[in-house]
Amino acid sequence: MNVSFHSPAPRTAISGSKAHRQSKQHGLEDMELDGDHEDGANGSGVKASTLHVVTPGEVITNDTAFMRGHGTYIENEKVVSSVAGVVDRVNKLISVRPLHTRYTGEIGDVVVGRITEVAQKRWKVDVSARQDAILMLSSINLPGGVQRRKQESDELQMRSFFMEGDLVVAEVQAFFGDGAYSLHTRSLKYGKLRNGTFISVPPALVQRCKSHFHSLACGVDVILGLNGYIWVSAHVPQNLDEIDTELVYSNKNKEDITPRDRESIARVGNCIRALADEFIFINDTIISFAYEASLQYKLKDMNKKEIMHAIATEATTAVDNMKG
Amino acid sequence: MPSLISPSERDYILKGIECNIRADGRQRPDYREVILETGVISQTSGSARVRLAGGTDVLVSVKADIGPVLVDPETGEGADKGQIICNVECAPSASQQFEGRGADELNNELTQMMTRFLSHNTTTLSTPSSTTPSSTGAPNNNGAGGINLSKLCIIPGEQCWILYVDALVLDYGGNLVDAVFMGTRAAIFDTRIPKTEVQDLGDGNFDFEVLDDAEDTEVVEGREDMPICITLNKIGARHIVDASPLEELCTEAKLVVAVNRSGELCGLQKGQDGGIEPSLLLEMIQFGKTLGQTLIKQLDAKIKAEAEADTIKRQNGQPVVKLGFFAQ
Amino acid sequence: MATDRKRVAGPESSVAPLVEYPIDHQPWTPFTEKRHDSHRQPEDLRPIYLKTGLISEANGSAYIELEKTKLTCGVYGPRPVKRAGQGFSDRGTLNCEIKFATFSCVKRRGTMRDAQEKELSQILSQGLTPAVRLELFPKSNVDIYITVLESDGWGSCIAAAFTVASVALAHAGIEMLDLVAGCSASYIPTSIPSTSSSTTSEAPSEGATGSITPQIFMDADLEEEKFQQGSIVLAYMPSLNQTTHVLQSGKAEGAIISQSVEHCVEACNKIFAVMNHALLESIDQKTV
Amino acid sequence: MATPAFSFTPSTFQKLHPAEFFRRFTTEGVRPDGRLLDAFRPTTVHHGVISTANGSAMVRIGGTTVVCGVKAEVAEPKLDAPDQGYLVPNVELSPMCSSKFRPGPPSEQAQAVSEAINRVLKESKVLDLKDLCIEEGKAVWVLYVDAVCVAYDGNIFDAALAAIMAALKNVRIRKPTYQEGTIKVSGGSTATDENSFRLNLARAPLSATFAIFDTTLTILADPNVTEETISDGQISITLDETGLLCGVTKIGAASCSQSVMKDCVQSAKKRTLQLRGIMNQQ
Amino acid sequence: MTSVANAVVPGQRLGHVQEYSAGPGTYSHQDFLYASVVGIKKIIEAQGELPTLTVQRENSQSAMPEIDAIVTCKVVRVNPRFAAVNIMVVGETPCKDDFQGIIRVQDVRATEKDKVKIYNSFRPGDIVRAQVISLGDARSYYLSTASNELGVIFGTSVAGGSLVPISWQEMQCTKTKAIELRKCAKPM
Repeated sequence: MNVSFHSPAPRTAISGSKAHRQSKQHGLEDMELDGDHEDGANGSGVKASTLHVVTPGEVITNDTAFMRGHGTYIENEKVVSSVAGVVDRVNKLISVRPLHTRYTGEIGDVVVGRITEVAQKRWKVDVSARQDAILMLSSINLPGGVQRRKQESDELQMRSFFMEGDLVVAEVQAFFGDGAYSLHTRSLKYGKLRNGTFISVPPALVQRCKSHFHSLACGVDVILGLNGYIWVSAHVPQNLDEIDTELVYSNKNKEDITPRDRESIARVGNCIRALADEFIFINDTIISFAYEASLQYKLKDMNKKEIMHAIATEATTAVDNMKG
Repeated sequence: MPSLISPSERDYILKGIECNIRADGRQRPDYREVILETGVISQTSGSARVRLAGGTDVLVSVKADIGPVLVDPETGEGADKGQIICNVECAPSASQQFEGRGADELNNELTQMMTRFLSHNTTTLSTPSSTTPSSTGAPNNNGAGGINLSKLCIIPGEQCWILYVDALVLDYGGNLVDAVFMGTRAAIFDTRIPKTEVQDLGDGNFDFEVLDDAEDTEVVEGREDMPICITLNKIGARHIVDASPLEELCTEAKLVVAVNRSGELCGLQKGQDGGIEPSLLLEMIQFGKTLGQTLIKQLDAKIKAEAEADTIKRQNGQPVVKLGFFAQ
Repeated sequence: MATDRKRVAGPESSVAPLVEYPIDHQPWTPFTEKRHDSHRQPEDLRPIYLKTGLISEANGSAYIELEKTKLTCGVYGPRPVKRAGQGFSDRGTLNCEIKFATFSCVKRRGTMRDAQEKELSQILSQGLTPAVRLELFPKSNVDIYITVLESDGWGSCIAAAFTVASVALAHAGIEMLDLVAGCSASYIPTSIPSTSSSTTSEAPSEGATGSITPQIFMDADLEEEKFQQGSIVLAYMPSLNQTTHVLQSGKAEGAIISQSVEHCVEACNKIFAVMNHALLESIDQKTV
Repeated sequence: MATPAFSFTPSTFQKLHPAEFFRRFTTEGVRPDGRLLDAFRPTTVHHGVISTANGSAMVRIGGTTVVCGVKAEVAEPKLDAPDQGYLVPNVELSPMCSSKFRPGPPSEQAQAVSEAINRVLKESKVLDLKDLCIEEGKAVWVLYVDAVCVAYDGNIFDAALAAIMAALKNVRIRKPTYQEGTIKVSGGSTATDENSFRLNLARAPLSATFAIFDTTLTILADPNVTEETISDGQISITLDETGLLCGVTKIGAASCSQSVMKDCVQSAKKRTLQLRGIMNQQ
Repeated sequence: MTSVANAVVPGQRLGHVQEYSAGPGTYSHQDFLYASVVGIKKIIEAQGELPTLTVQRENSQSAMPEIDAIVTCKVVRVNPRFAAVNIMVVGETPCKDDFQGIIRVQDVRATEKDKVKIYNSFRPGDIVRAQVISLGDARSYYLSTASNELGVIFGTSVAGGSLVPISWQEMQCTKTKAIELRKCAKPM
């Protein structure tokens, strides 16, 4: 048995980690609002190298030269925040990135989702967005033939493809009129998820990258859904030419997941949790570093707060060093 | 609290438990880290907040109030006893499933379980008449709940202390029962009841006064003998403790084992919709008992350490600052 | 209930009168006589009378009687799920509701379902679900309704509820893996402790139960339960050798519990024979 | 009526065309269950079946079973009737006894039956409520008379009323003592005429129920549940032991001519007499 | 009296999986076959295969629609996309509680599906024989009448008379001789 009791502790920030907390488009160092206009912002001057955190109703700037973006509104010619979050600026456009928010998608995003409902010719998928996304029967690859026509019998056996509870990786294809996302799995890299475990992190921590499918050196595959849903699984060699289309919808895990694989998967999973706990952006590089850092600890100790903190710290330092 | 799980996730969890590597790297008998703080709500007689790393967050408060004793008309039982009234409530914000009336069944299950395990009255379940008649001098002094209810009586037949134990589930991350009972134990340990002074007015009439002195308080007697609960989740042929929400979805049957520090079993309850072979059941009971005793020791050590730290601070004139809800 | 406008209303509140016992009144105690009904041995159950098919409108029904304890059960279904908003399910659901008749206990019970009845209903469905092949009833409901007409002993009442419900399920022709038999046992000390045990001991080894090992009374009645330190209810599938529910309250040593689990399992096998007989009898009635 | 080319089993036909199925029987003068139109179903009465109740009885009319238990409790009397106790009859039609009833508050039918029985008991002055007085203005007995329908197969009114009357007859209450606001009763030894009292019932109303079919002008005694569902209405005639009318209750939209009514009363006289005989056996 | 020797109850062990295969009313668990209903045990011998063990139920379970089952139902509502029905009889067993089903416009008949109009196929009150094709959604089973012997078997005309089929898509009122459109079942 393994149990430990702790007192709550105040949150400690990871030193030197600011590079990882930035939005990817631009560093917050660029954040320079003209000094003349800072008076309005409750006297707290915006310093170049600090995060500018605002609360709803707080005036960001009263310079009329700025344009309002997401998370802001204009009142008395001042740009005011409408959410609690961090100020972002692109040229003259000011927006506020909320600290906690549901996933807001863009076309082309890779997401991981869970089927919540099977409806007429469509599935509803939980993607941590404001409403369930839709996966149309016509947006999946049907088994037996690469681009077979949808048949009536398919409509009657939709559960043999995806059932309530199934996890899928898919791509955002379009938006519906009501703002719901339409997904598709018409690629062999998308489809049902197997051989692993599911982790959920705040969506904001997953950045848009060239690829969201990673095979780590430790023999673990990671799919980083942009909606904050992450799938960590045993490595399956993919040969896109020779995939049996029948197997795409199988529920069976592969037989040869070794205890070593499981340990690695658990370790990677815990690393992701440790990083998310510290609000650090998650990508394959930092996961690999965190994994390296975690190897000095026993797997079952990785649930401990201090060890998680240590792993996250070490991983960020490693990334900084690499960049530096 | 997810309500759905895919067949492959289920299979992965099941096989992982089989080879003693759970999805988050723990072994079968491993608990998550428990974060505990007592005295977090100043308006109560005692309180505690328990969190299991990764989700579950329970706030337990104990409020001592004065009320009339509850007497059974048939046996006359209860005239010299105080009462414990338990309530467990899952905040709707803890999970989407708890919205509206979604938590009603769970609230009721946990409330009834807590009442049954903590109450002195070993057969609260049955008609109120079935307590041990005190006149016969039957041997159970402190019942399974441990707490000495007779000490809570102020004037026999009239007034007594009623301890309202309220557990509020703020966040759901699996293994609610264990967290609720750990929190309850910590909150009862934190509880101080004012002393009372009873005056005999003659003619069988009594009056009493509650002493207003903050220093002149009593602890709840018998608190050491309160049970805590270990929930064992049977998944496949094995069982684990402190299940995560996804593991709970794979659970065929769970067994809640209530145990006190001397290793006596104070309650058992099966949950979920599966069965257990009798031999495995006995093994699980034994396992829960051993585990529970260890858990109580460590929990008590932690509660004691915190209480001592607070006392030292008070003696040194330092303010006792609780992190409360600003903590991580 | 003052607000209950759908029933004939009585006074706003009423209480049971206080009972005053004459001085020479000698209630039964476990120290004087073996059992409350003196012809039983501690391991004996009360005779069980079990009959199927009393409710013509139900798909299946059964009635059980253990001397004074009397329960009836009606099973409806599989029938379509009535509640809206419930999603598709490829398994059926088992819904169980138990109600104590107002006159079933020493103290009058309320007409509305109380918290205890709600919990019991949940316990019963947890204990019966493992026996029912719900995978054969997609998107349907099987409803089990139990009415307790008279309860003489809490544990035995829950145990009887398991037994009667599973017989009613089988009578309804619902596909099951096994029957579920329920059995209860109480831990009752049979001698008065020599020393007063009113002081709470600080040493954990000397628990409040002291050194007296209680005796296990199977299927205790209400009078006996008044003396119990604890009790256990076990629901068990005899053919598959699976416990489908266990509910213990009160304090006991591990050894007592393992012993009573064994006793209960043994008793459940006996009850199974009675259940078996009652169900086969229903075949005879039809074919005669 | 149904296209002859399609053949059905009797049970299927009954399900699809219940009224037509039934009509084919009644035109022959019998009912699907084999009874003649004016026949009542076999009836049994058992007294004192529940030991936790002050009085109890079980009545079975065909497939309908009702268990009635009476519990006596103590309450304050009403201000305008300081020397009168309470008699609170209720009929419980639980979801157990038929799929007609759903869990939750009492169904419309349960309310109607409870109210009708309450009216019969009250207005025929079955029990002098003054008999239930313990201490004037201070304490009176409340008799909770709960009739639980265990199995429902039509004609709940007759069964419930008979069960309630039998249970009331069976009631024994310990003699109370009043002392400084508390009521005490003696416990221990078995109830005898020394330490307890019985109810003094002035009348014993019993009823007979008939189903009315408007279109065919058929009257059926003691309808079962299928007959109830397809009938246009039902009429219940309540008579006391001397044959005096205590009440007539009609539900449903059926009309009932004078002669039909007369026939019903005649039939009810015979039936209640027979029922009384069954009740007094033992 | 039947030979009670062959009467079994759920959970009763019937035989070894190597000797028999599991038929209706039985299930296999580990190495054995068990009864899952109350009834009479029967062994059906088969050539070249293991004999099948079945238990013929004594207490028939309440009828439930299954895929491919023929059901008799009553139309309760129609709209251009489907006809909503209450399934009253499954096979030859009446249901105690009616199940809900729908006949979608594309499932009314096998050919010329795009010409089908629900209004010209079913009217509320019609008794229809249909086949279950899918468990459907949370609420309704999906039914089909796309076969000769499936469709309306009994209906009432606008005038209140009963309808007799005169062709596979027309029915005539016995009172007024008016012709109404229906998807008729071919009488068997």
